[in-house]
Amino acid sequence: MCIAKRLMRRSLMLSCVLLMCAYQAQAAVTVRVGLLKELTTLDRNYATVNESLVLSQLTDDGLIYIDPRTLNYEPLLAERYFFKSPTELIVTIRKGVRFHSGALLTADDVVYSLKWAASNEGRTHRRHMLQTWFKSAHVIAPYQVSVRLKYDYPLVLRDLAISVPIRRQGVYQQGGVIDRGAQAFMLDGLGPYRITSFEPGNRILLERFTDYYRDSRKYLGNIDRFEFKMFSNSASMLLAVEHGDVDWSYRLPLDISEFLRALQGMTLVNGTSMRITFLTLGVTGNQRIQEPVLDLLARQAINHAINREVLVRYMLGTGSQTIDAACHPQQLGCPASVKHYDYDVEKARALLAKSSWNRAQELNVWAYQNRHLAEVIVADLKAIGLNVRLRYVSLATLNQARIQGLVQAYIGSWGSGGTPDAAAIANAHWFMESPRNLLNSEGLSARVVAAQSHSDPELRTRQYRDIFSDIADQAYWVPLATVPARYLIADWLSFVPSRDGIARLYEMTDTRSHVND
Amino acid sequence: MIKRLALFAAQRCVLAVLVVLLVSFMTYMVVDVTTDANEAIAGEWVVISHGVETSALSGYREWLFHAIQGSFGESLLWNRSVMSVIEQHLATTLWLTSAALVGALLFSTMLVMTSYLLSNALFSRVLIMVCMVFHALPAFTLGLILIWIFSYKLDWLPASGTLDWHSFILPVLALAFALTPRLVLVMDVTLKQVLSAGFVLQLRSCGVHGWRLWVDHIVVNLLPALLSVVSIQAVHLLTGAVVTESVFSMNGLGRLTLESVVSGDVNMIVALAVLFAVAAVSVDLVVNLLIFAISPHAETRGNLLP
Amino acid sequence: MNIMLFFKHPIAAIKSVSTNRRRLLGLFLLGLLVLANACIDPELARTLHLNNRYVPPIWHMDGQWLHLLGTDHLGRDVLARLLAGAKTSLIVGVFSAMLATTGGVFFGVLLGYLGGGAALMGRFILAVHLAMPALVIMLLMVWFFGDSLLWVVCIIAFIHLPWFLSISQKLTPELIAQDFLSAAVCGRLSIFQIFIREVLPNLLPVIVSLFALEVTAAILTEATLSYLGVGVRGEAASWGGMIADAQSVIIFRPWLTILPALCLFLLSISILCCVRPQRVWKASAL
Amino acid sequence: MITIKSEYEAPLLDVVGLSISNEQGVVLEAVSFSIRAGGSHGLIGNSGSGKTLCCLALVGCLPSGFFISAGDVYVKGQSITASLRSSRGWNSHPECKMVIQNAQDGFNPSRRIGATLRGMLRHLPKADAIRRVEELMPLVGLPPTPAFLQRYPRQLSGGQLQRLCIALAIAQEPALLIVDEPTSALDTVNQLDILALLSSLRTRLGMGVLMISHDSDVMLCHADNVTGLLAGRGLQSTSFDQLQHHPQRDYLFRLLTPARYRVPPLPMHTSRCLIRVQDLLAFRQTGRFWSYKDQWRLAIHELSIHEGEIVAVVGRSGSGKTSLFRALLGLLPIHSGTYHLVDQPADTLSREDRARMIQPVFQSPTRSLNPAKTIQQTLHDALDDPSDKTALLTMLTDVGGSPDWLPRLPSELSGGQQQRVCIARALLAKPKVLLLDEPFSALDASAKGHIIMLLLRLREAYGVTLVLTMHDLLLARHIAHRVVVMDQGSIVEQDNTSTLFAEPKQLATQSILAASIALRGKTAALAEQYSIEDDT
Repeated sequence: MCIAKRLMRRSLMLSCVLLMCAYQAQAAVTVRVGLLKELTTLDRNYATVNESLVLSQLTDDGLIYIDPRTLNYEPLLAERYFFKSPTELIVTIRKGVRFHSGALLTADDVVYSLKWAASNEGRTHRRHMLQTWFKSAHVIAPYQVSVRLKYDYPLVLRDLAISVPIRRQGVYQQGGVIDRGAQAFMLDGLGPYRITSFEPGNRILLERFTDYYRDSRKYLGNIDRFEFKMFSNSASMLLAVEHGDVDWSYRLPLDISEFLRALQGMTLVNGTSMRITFLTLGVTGNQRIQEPVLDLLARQAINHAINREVLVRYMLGTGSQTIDAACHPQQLGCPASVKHYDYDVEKARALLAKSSWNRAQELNVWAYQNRHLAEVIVADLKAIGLNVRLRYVSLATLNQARIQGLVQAYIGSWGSGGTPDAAAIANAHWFMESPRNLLNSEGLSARVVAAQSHSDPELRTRQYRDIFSDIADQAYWVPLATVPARYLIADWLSFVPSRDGIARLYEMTDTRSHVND
Repeated sequence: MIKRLALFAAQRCVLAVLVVLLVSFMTYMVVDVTTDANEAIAGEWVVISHGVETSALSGYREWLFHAIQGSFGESLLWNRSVMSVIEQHLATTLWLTSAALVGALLFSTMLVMTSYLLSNALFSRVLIMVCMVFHALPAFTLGLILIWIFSYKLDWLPASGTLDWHSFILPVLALAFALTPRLVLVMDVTLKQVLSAGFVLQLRSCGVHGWRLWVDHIVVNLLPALLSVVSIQAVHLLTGAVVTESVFSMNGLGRLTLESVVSGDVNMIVALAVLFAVAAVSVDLVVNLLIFAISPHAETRGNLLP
Repeated sequence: MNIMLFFKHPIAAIKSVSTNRRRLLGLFLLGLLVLANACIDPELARTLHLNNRYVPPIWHMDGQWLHLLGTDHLGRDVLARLLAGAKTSLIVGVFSAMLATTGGVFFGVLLGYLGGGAALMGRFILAVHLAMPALVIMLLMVWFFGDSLLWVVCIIAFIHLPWFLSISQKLTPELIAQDFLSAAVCGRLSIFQIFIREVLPNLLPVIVSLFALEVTAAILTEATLSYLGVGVRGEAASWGGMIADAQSVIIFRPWLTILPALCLFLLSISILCCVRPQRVWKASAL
Repeated sequence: MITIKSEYEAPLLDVVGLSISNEQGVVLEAVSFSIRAGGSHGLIGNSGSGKTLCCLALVGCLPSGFFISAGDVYVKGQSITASLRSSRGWNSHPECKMVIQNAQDGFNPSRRIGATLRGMLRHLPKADAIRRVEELMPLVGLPPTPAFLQRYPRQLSGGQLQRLCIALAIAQEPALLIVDEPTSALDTVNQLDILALLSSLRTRLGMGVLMISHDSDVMLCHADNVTGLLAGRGLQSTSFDQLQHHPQRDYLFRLLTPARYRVPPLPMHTSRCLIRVQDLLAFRQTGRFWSYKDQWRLAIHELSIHEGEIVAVVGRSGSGKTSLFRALLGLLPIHSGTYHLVDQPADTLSREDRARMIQPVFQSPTRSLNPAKTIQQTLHDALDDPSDKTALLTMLTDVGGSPDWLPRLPSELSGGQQQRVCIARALLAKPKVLLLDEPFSALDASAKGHIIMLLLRLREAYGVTLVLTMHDLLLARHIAHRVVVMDQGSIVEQDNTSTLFAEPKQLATQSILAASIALRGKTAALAEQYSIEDDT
């Protein structure tokens, strides 16, 4: 008898072990993400490209969480937060949260991360913006931090959510020597996924962080591993997609997406984002060569010359809509009705004739991405008789040209980092200090600063309304359309796109049946 | 003999250093004029920091001071020392270029020898015509066509990445094809010249022939011209790698150069330019020493350095 | 065909040109190109029809007769753009080759004639040119100073000039050592006349054959430049630009990449046919 | 059984009716001759008559496209025609070896001469090979020291290279040695040494020697009997003493005997002194860019040339003749000393005046005509006043050319015709002094005669002073009024012809004279014997 019992027990043990590894084998779901941009560092402090934002959603947790559907601010690492006064924020840190390296999160880590992100020696990429509002931060209780601001800055929660990844104390200053690249290759974050390997220019492997704190606001799907693959040109990525090596990809040009729809096993999902494309018209002219300036009539003529419907239908695709104000409709303070310029070539030609812009003068239109869109716009401008030349260059060269005042007009696009607030676009483009400011008008800059120096929503909306309507009346900008976020997803994956265009990959779930039961 | 060789090598080293200095100076000037260093990388919400406007010349002097001590400054894009980034990407490019060079050499030697052994005029004329035409076919067209045939239609080879050695086959083929025409042309001319030389007829009339004649006499005279063309091709190879790596999206030095030029990462561009210059000059130095050792009187000095 | 003969007896020279079959083929192709360019109006290459994009060429089932070779990503007719691209490539190739040839030969002969220190200087210039990262310099300069046709031609000429410099510098001392130059020096001709009458006719055959190789190399460089996103792009279509645009859809529309590559191939063949291959073969080894 | 000891021992090499042809047709036909062991034979014919093709055929190294179409070749009685026809470009027959035409580039430039020589003795063990090479060197009169064997071919002189090629050929002890134009590029003293070497090979090693040359003097000294080649047809071979009874006698005579020339009388009145040179020092800058070593090329104490004179400058190769030639023309920078050209200091002259006073004719006619220009253009450029068209035609006919040469390129003319065009070009500038650098070295006997007569006639017609450099003293005795002997860059002796030949004072003159007499003496004797006047 006992032999039989022993046999029974041993066979039971064996079966459950088998079940376990079976489960293990099946459960290990890997999602391969295809990126067109080469990520040079894992550290969110030193990367601005959108792809690094997507990666940091997986690996880093901020103090605040932005709900992808409602875009409201909710506590994440912070258990509770409240504004003791307009310029002081008290945050209580959640207990028992572990770093990927196993260390426990403390208030000192939060203070260190805030100080480092805003410090000059850190040279992080968002230090200028943080320095405008961050005064100081210090620990006031074992798990409580007080953050003091220079003035009642309305977007403090957004910055804490996106721009300040939390690092262990002193991680950048090993033994007194400042090493900004400490976290570049092996990241010690707090997010739901841990980095296992990083081959620059090739791929990044991520794995689910087992003891991620339970009561996190982030709704987690059932993906175990992520493999980020980086491609230098779209041809090689498409080959990989067609070959079945990529399950999720985004920011694909429109014409390729239509082809991809024909591929079996892949679906094309459209989502909104905060990005808009526009044509900025410089009024300062080129100080060095004293070229003539586009006057009001010429700018209005250009507004009438561009056929926005065609751009939306063919170049930007479904989910894109034409806009009149120089901001994204979802952003707080973006006025619904501003001066509308309809597409009318005859009116544009008449206006141009009346304006002081002489025909022979060559207008350099600069662009640094989406060459096809730029070519269509230039074609439209040529149609009304403007002598236009397209200068398609790299961003670095465009910046240099802008600083030297050579840029009269450039085609750009702005995603505001997913901020649902008009301040992000206004501050970057019309604030006197900003390198992107082609208008150099003191009045406008003062009104922009005033609009973002307090957090009363009604007043800010009124202020932004007359800023944007003023820009529309003076036709400083030619706002074109919103840019939808376009995702290419394998059929067995379910992914709901967020409203602000930042992809939350951790929400993805594998819908293949055998895994769920 | 050794003393003359040493003198020759010393003279060439001095010139090599001079060349590298001049190249680094020119690159620094061009880069400083055309790309804005500090703001380029910062990207979206940056407010301009009015640092003191340093003149290009003082910038170069300061850069040189650091470079001599071996630190090429910090890359803005990678936030790490330039050298460590280069080391990471070095292996791929070394593998790609050396394999392509060896492949091109073997392939062109084989072609030239078959045209010599077949010794029929039509084959050699067709070979010359084909080489002259392929001399102008750009490497990236070749690369794209290879991708379309081998990795899309036939699905034999991966089209990108450097995960395993399979993905090296197509890029090496593309680069080798870009080099072969020039090598074949030069080898063919040199071979015909050496074979029509007087001493070959003399030796043949005295009964020396076949393998013995080639090994002892003909190869020794072929090498100087061949080596000097290889030194020039090696330089073209480095620039060719930029195009091939961007077509096959391999993370080598070429793609790193392109990325840093696009993103305006000043320190990285200048460091890479200096690295390419040092590589080109050292390849030529080695080639010249070899030529000098083989036949001290050879007029076909490596025409890179005087 | 003796170049000097051409100046002296043009009719005889033309007759000798036309008898050579291979050269006829080359001139025929180039003539075809120029003719086609003349009869297709340049506007066709620039008008955008965003509604019918990526129309496949005629041999596909849903090809359109209006667009023989189909349309590209912005709906522009591919055949018109290939011809416009041919014009651009030829202009860039020929002019930059001419610039590089004249500059290189002039300085090369000067340095070769001066001998000694000047030769050393010439070789040093060549060393710096070969060690310089030509691609990086080209990219940065074209971006910043604008990609007008003239500027691209100058930059490509600048990159290819040292090759000619080194060749003519290697040839000149050999020519000077010949006795007929010493005889000419003892004659009554001035130094400049000697250069024109004695040195140049001997250099010309080599230079002409190198010129053909150089035109194809210049077209190649311009294609590489526009492939990397610089160079002559936009409305003045160039083949490198077309290949770069079509690269992203190579899987679905392979002909958009293969057609320009084929044109590059045919253009270099037609240019090389106009020159005697034996001389090009001998000159290429210099 | 009676065994007849055959008196008649099979000849070393017996060629019967050999003929060579290529695609176009027969290039050389019906050549037959035979050489006994230890004997020597000559093949003579003017340039381009297929001499080289014939000997290449004998060793099986015919250039591609040529093949043996008829005839047989027997070596020691066995026929080797089959192996010659099937040879793939290299000599498979150990018995006969060959030395190619210009021995200067007969050695692998990138290899030491010892190594190349040892390369020929692969079948011997290494020690024996080295010993064999050391034995070989004294045979050809070269030092057998290891230091010499370590040298590269470019570090040797023309004569030494010629000897080395001979050593290379006899390394495997062949029975027959074929030598192609051994003496054409050497001066008289070296030529004599080579001929002595060949005869020593015949006597000491019992080797048969087949010599090919266009130079009749060398042939007379060397060969027992000779075979003529007339425009691709082999004549019947004969020995020198039965030359009388040979069917094509006069053609052979014209090949073998130089014409006799009458020296025009020296103008009595002491004419004007055209060129006066006093203690002239000239050098050629050599050495690398940084090590500036100058080499003395020329140290002339005193030289003066008068109008209407014919001056012969004689000296061994490397004795500075050509440097003097270039110094007088102004091509060689003059360090110090005075040089007056028609009573004016040469360096102050402008190029036009200098052109009207002195004009050169260089040594090799092919190199001194611009290959890319037609004769018409070359002559037109040399015209004194470009307007005068008729002068060009008259000059061309004067030098024996024809107007239909004008549209042709230099490459389409023969050596002699090119020489005439060079002379015409020089004279078109109406110079007072005509400098000729070794005008006769490249020509065969008959062409040499024509050019000499032409020069003398032109001197009469245009009243121009001739200065000729040559290395054959006997010829100088015939045509020159004054002879200048040079050695090691300076003038050793200068005197008018009769006194100099009466009692040559300097050692250098004596050695050159002795060599010339030894070499040329036989031909002169033959000429007297048959007293053939040259009719031009």
